[in-house]
Amino acid sequence: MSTTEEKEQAVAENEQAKGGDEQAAEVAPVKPGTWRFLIPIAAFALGFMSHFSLGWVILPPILYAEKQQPIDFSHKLHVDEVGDCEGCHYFREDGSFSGIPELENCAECHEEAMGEDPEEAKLITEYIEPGKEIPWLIYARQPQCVFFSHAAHVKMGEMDCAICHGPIGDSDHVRPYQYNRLTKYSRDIWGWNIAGLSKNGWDYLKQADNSGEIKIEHAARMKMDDCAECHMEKRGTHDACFVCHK
Amino acid sequence: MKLDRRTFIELIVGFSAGAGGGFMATPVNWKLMDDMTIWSQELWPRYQLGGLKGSLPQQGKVTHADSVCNLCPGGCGITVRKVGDRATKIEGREGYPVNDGGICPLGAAGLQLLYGPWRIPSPLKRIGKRGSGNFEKISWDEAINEVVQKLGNLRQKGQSHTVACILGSDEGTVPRLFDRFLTAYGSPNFIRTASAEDTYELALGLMQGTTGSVGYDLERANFILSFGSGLIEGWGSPVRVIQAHSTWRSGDLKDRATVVQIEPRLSNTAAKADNWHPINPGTEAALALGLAHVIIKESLYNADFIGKHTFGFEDWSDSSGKTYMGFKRLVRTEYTPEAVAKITGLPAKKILTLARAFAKAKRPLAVWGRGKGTVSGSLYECMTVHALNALTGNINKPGGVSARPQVATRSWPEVERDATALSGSRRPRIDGAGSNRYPLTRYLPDRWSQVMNGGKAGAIQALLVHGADPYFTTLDSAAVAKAFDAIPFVVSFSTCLDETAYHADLILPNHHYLERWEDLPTPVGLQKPILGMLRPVVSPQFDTRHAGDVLMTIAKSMGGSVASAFPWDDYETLLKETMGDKWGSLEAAGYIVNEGYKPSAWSKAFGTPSGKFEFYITAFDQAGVKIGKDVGYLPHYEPVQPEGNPATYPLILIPTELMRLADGAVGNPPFCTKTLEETELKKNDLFVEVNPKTAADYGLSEGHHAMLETAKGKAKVLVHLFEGIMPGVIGIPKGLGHAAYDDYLAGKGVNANSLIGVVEDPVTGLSAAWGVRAKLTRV
Amino acid sequence: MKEAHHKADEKTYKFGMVIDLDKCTGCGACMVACMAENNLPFRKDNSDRLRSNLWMRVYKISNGRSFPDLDISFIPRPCQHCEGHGHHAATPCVSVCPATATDYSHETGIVSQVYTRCFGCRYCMAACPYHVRVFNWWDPTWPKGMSKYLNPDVSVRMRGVVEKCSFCYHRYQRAKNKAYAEERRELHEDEYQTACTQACPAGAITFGDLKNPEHKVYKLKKSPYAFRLLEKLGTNPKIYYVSTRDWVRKAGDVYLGKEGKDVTHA
Amino acid sequence: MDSASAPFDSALFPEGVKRCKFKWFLFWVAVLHGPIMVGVIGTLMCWGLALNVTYLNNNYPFGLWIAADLGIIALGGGAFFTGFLRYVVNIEELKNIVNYAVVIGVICYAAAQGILGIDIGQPLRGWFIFWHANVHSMLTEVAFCITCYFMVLCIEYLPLILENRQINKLGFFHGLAHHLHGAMPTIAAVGVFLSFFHQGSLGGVPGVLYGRPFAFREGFLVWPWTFFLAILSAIACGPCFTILVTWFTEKCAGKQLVKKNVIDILAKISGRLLVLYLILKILDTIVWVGLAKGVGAPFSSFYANQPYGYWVLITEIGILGIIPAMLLLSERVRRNEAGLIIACLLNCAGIFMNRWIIVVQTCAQPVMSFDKFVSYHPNWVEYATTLVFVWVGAVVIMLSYRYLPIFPQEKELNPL
Repeated sequence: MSTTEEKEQAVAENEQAKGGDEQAAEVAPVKPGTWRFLIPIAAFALGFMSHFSLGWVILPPILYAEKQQPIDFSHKLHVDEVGDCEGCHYFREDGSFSGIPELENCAECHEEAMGEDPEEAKLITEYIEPGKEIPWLIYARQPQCVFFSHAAHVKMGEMDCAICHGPIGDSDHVRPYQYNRLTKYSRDIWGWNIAGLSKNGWDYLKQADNSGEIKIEHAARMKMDDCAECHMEKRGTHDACFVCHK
Repeated sequence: MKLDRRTFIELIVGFSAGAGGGFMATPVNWKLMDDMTIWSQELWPRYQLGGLKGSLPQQGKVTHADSVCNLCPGGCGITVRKVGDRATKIEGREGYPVNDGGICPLGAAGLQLLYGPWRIPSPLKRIGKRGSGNFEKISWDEAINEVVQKLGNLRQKGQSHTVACILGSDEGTVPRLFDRFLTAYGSPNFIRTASAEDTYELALGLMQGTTGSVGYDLERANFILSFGSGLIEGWGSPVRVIQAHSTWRSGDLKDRATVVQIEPRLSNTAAKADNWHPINPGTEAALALGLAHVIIKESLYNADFIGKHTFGFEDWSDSSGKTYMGFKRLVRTEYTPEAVAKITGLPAKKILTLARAFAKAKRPLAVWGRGKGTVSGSLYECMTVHALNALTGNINKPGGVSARPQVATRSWPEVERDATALSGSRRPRIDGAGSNRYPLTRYLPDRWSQVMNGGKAGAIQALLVHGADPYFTTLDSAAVAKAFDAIPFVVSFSTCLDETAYHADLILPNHHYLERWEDLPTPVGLQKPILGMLRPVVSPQFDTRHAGDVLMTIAKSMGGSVASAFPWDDYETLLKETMGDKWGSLEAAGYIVNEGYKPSAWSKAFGTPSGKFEFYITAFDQAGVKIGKDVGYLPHYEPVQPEGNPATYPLILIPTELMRLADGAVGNPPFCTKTLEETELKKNDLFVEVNPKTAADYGLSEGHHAMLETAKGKAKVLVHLFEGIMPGVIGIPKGLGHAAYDDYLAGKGVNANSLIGVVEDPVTGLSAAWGVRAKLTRV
Repeated sequence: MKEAHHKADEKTYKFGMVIDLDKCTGCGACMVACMAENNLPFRKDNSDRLRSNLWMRVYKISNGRSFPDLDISFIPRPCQHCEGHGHHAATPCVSVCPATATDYSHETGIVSQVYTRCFGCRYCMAACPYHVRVFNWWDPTWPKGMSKYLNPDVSVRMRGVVEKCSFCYHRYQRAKNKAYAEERRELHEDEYQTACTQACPAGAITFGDLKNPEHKVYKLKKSPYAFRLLEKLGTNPKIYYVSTRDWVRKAGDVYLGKEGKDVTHA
Repeated sequence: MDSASAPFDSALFPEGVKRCKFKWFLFWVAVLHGPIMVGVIGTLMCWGLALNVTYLNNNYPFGLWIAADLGIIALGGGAFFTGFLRYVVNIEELKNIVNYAVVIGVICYAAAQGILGIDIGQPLRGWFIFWHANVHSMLTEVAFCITCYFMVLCIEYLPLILENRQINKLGFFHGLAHHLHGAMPTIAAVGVFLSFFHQGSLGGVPGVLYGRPFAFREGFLVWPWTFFLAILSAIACGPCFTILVTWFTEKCAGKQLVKKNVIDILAKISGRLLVLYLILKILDTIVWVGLAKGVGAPFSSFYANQPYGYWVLITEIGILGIIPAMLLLSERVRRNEAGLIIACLLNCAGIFMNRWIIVVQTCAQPVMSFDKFVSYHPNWVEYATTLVFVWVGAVVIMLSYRYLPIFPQEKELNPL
């Protein structure tokens, strides 16, 4: 018998002795048994497993909601047609980056239908004809406190677009846009790994597209730490706040 | 197994520990913490920003559009920074001939007026009692029909002359359209709101025989003597004058210009001046003459100019042999420094020093126009100051003063008037301008309401107001309100719900100044002719229409000769036609400036009967002005008595004008109100400035509430003790006391105009009031 | 606190201002331009300066004399972007921020403020003797439609955080963006100017690199009439003022209470 | 214990002591909930409507809350210092009051953190102080040490809870309590270390503000002199606060709970430390006058604006410093209940005044010559939210006193 058990027994006996005590009646004598120690362990295990799976499996999908892009756009097709990325994603004269093209760009070619694709028909009837901008959902949109210079990264840093955006130019379809229900930001910012882990900073998400084919589509994370990590690596400094913040 | 207490506790503790441990071993907890933080960052933008699409100010393509600002008569060039289709910032336009990159607080806050909740979203028709602010939205067709019908009826009844227009300007295509409309319709009652221009134009006309507004070559002057002009507080074209001020303050100390301010209060201008001479309010003319006395006595005047190009300086006799007193004799006898010292309160010694410094300066310049120049002022006072410029030969010279013409544009075809129009136009004006009593004056903006209240209540049956807020800016607010009440039909073309619009029957909202085309003639006080072009920087935000188009539609709907007076398709066509060959450069550059413009040489400059600069105004007799006494033909000091009995109202109240507080036709935007000092506005109460000595007499201390009372009204104010104001004088800021607009402006302070009445200038009929008698009691 | 925030080969600047108080007319255009540029909120009643949100504040100061000897001057006061030196090696506010929400950039000499990092303890406000830091006592709101003019280059702040003048840092970012797009690293003097500098109708504010002899500020700050606010405290601010009036220069120093009765807030 | 008249919860009482009827207990708890609710409303207003509901402003970023925080932490200093004396210096008698000192400490530290939770503008991000810590900030040091020390206090409080008659019957808890008791000297030593740092850091909070000549002090290494003064002042007044609360508890309970000699030890130590503190404080003041003059701020300027006249200095050092020090040094006064309590009261008021001065008066002093002096006084929201911890503290004390064996001498002093 261990010391603890001795004490437990002593307590139990003590309680029994005070039979007059109103509460003592509720306390049943406890007999030591070999299985006894399993009770807390089992309870612990149950608690652990249930919440462990809650955190890893159940909550993550609940945290995110999904939306479809307004038009199923094929980057691959357009890259083939246009020849390069700069036709649509270009630097403006003031050094700012155009980002997602405005309707104007699309209308340059799609004023009239070029093919039979229903998605193209949608573009023309729903957006180009009424002159309404396409409400694209931006996977890489950063919070408003962030300043990001494409010029600094692409022109000066000579970084490839795919490092952040993944080989999106090879995609045939747009993937669904997932966003955090609480923050409303794209899932791409936190990364698709719920733990926010990323291999070497830039692991790519593998996801099945509509054709069922497994494709590498997108870079994983775009949080501040990721920026800082790369800046440290490339520039040897985390930089001052007012480099990436505004 | 029985669930005893121990087991129970073990289960609970075990499970909880497991649950805690298990959950801690998942990323969700720190993920949630992070998400919650981002949520706290975005909590505000998402839920409070409302108007913006999405949660953030949207990024987009940045463009810049040049235009011109017309929020005040300054006419600065502006550059609007746009992101996508949103205007996000107004900046001064670099290289613009008026302001070269600088901007004033009002101009910089212009977008608050564009996107503000005070915009009028569509034509509105009054449904409640006038002044209750109850309007209903109506369509443009209904609105225009309403005007056409009302005006048509009046015209049919032969009452076309009872229609009046009040505008902020009489130059440029839109004011001219209104004028043309009245001409074709049959009314003489085109009224321009008050400004110092009214008087200066007359003074120039009389003394120099010129038309056109005054132009000051401030930049090149090196001794600036200001008679109460708030040079750096919104006087003239504000940015331009401030830039001139900086020129005076540049370079080596010894080479810098000298600025002397004459004013009973230490205004910002006075504070920045090299010398500030507080004098008894209203005695500026006496001081000017005192200075003239010294200059003449010590022969410091420009003998060449005086000798060859002036008339009435020396005594003279007419063909009949009658001798008339010249300016020289008047000044020598009446305005000795000692006499002037007595009137002004400025020691004779200082008058002497000042006069010598002024006359001996290389390029001295005396400027006139109190505060921002928003009141007309006394004609003789203006003439005395202008006479100082003449004494130093400072007319049409670099660093001097001149009568400046406008950039010429194509004239419009003559209006062919029908009988109604002809008879209507010939009727006397409601305000009495141009009548036998005031033959010289073109508009009497402070007088029409007095006339109506004085027994001619039906004189105006319909009033159209554009680019002005007479309900707010006219002196003696109670009289104006009463007159308004008597007008059955008031139409406002305002973009914002200003006081006049608020009291109108119908509002036909014009495009905001950043949404429309309009030409803007030379800004006030500029020495060279400039023509600026307002252009649409953003598309109209509301269901508004260009006032020019609306007016033409009204005219066309009326048919007959009224319609045929407007042969243009729309305003834009008219504008292009009017600009003629200048349109190309106007469209490209946004402005035209006559850089090479030089005022005429002295020999050719004066269109007076004598062909010279006249100290003795011969034009008075020609125009049929009844002058009465001989001295009346000369610039002299004629005290303008402030209204009120000195026994009841022992103090003198003067309005003060602040750069950060718009007091004209445009309400102060929130950004500007935010810049007001703590000693100017506190919650909804404004401060009046009182000298501590005066305050002590009335038992008042800093921050006390007091009742300010004049013959015109009373108001509860806060007291700010200010050593910079003369004892016995109280200063009240102009521009507060709006009831219209919205919560960002309405209900703050009192309107200074409600406390100050009109004192008619005997010659011009314009208001010469510079203040009013008042009393201050602690409450 | 001197962290190597910049790489050795990167061009560094020391941005600062020289404000000519002889030219400043107190018109307030700088304040409004600043508000418009930096998305400053406003309220229906802004008359309480103690809670009003101004990054640039023009102080109206007087020499405290009686009529008619009173004199007034204006002192526009943006963030002084103190560098600190010697004994006080760090910016007063930067060293005290517990969450590193504000830092001193050695690339630009600008003291930053990151609103999403700040949690509103206000220690930095207590540390700043110039009162340049303001707290968001309210949720900022814009009347309907008014938020259209908001500048996307400056983040809109939330309640409960401290903010202050950033020398329009986003304009530096913009300028650099343009330079990068043109594949150059150095900026010209006129490429990066603050909103107040640009707006000032009097041209009283000059902005530039204090250590670059080519820049206007370099020469202006050497004027015999130049001074800095609270020079003696050792904050090493980057705003220089020029005034030919003695009492104004004197007012720039620590000169407190009764001893300083000559100078008051007018 | 007479089971007929004993309160129905008497089984939970410590052994051998008498407690009031449960309904009276409940009544007082309910009464205290009145002001607690007012405080809760104030708190919700701060969180819901933002801090404009207070009288704080840009000139006074710190007000009552921070001053109270510093004061409360100093008063709570009694906990670590009594622990230090009991477990490290080994003054055996103090075991009779150290439990209560811990309870008071827990309340004070919880209060301080609670107030900070209201004071900061973005409470949801309060954890940034740990996650994104700036090691140069005194506040970071404060946050870390206070949090750690609060945990230590909780660990010290835990065995008291476990010693509840019923809980103690459970072997595991009994054993845990036992082992915790055994480890107490170590825990106390850790607590002392942490406390020295955060007490000092709180003093350093204003001391490092070199932009504020009124607050700035030179110092030793990275710590300004106020760092050390704050430690000293905290240990000089903390025990007095413990004495005060004990005395008040005794008055409420209607019986003596701690022997006089125990109290006397604390009072004597407090008095001596207060003398030491005052000597250093006066030296500091003299040095400070020169320091401020060096940057152009004459001494007189700091006391030129009412309500911060010279009286502040005289009251802080004289009336609330030298007088209680003298009183506490005198054995005759210490033996006299009224004398002792007055001395303790003055001492505690002194610490509050000192903290108000270093926090609020620092903000009040204009530094730029053209800065306008403005006065500040807290509004009801600030008072209510600050005082809520007094009421919650009272409830915690009532609960602890009723159910936990806080006072080892109670049974001996009040035999049934």
